[in-house]
Amino acid sequence: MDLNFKLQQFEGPLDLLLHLIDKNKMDIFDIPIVEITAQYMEYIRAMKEANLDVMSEFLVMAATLLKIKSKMLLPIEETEDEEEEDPRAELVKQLLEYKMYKCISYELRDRQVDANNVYFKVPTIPDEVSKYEQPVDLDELMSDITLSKLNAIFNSVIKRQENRVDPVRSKFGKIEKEEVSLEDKMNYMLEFARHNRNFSFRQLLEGQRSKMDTIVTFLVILEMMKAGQIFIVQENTFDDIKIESKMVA
Amino acid sequence: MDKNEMESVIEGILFTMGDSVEPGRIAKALEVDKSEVIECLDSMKTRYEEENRGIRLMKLDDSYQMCTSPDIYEYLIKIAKQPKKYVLTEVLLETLSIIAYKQPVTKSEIEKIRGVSCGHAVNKLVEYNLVTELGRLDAPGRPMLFGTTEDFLRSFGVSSIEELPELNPVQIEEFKQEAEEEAKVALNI
Amino acid sequence: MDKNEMESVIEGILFTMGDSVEPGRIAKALEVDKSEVIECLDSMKTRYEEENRGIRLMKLDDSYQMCTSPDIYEYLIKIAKQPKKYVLTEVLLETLSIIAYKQPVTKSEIEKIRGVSCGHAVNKLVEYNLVTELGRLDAPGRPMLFGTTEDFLRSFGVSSIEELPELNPVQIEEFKQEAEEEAKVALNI
Repeated sequence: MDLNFKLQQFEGPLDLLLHLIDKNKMDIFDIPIVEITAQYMEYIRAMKEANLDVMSEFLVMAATLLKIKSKMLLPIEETEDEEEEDPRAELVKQLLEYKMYKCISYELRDRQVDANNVYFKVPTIPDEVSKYEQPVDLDELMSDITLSKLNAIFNSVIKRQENRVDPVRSKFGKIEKEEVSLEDKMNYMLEFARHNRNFSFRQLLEGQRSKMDTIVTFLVILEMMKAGQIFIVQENTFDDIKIESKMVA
Repeated sequence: MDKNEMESVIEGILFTMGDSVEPGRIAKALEVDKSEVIECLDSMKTRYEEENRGIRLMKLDDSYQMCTSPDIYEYLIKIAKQPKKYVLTEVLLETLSIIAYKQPVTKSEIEKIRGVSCGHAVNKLVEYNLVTELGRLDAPGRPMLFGTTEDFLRSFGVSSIEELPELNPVQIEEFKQEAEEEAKVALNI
Repeated sequence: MDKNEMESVIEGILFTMGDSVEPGRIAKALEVDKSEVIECLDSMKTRYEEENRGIRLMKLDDSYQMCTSPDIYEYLIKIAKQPKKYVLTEVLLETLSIIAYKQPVTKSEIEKIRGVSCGHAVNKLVEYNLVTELGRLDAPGRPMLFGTTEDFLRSFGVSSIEELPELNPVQIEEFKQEAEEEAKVALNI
């Protein structure tokens, strides 16, 4: 196989695939997927230095081929559906359509060559003709526009604008400064741990106001554990977490 | 090259060139004698006149140029003066309605509402004298403010923009809710 | 206005305008029926061809334009400045074919057929004025729709997109074989 063939010569993954099918004199309606996938991958490997933009599209096709290949290797499950669709069907359809346009593009190119043998003339319209501007007749222009129509148009414009605004995201409201600061909570906890040797997570949560307080407290516990400032034990899932301070002076 | 073919080629050359062309240049391209070309040009010139053709040959010094018969001029003017029908397209109408209700308003505010650029539309409305520049906004970039004109009021037979139909707040609220409903449906997919 | 006079005026108008002209505009200037103008244009078109004239009429969609006969091309290139020609790469041709047959079409539809992105190709075709934006599709994201231009018809020598070669599978098989023959020749170089 001629690996010197540059990938860039192909106009895309479908083009490469068609080339391989033609070259191997394969039947487009009965593509030997295992073989073609192997050859396709070989091209891809040879093209490692190809630019990434181009590569990504070729890789999508590679993934598709591999998916088809794996589907075809798997034993066909007996289902109620009388006939399992050939996993290649979609690809064949795409290949045929692409091939059709590719062929048509050659025909168009020939037509362009023929059509190019014709010359035109630049316009030579006298200035006073080309520069003539007709005055605007406002009465005529506004003849079928009423105030209520204008109003309706404005309403529909506004409606469209509302539609454009993402109502979910716009509901998130303003981003406000967090009421619970991790730093404050950390300082509080360090102080607490200096004065208490044994306490529990639930104990800490007593008198906490919000969910955010709880979350931040838990984060601080994790942080202190990581720093070796406390030692924790939880005997069973959902049991209270027992905390032993290593910071008691 | 027979006379017929030569005339055909010369006709094409004069047509394409537009300007005046010296017979010597044509002779070189055709690889024939200059006198033959001149003879051909003169006979074409006479024939165009006799046949009362719309295109004519004009001799300028020793060059030839293709031009129209002088009778064409009045029709050209008629083509130019053909009453073009100016119409307010959807884009123009939308832009006009925003200016009418939001004035004084800048282009960028209009764009924000319509979601697409409006420069062309605003310019057209100014050209039609339905909209006018009102001065610049005292803001960064000093953007131009636009508003409706007296002509605009006149064409609706109202004396001030206060007379425009009011925007119905209930309706606007409904629009908002609809939009939210649609968004919810979209999220459920 | 008799037929002879009408032909003369139309010839002059088409010559002056240079570009394609709609029969309707001519009809208004001449104050005659549009069908009369079209009849006149078609008979002129036939006569120019029969008389083997250097100038010809070309029909583009519903407009008419004056041009030179392709038969005199070899002489014209010796004297007239060649119009700028652009070479369409294979990518551009493929993209153009899809647009020509599928118009109005979005970029994502083209990409689906070609299997690769087409933004660059479409932009180039728009730059060459072979393709134009037709407006937006009323679908999520409001994607732009593209179609071919009159310049497209002109550069490919067809009067309307209906005249493009049909997408007939048998014929396509022939194209394919021709293309293969060409490819073999190309590879042998």
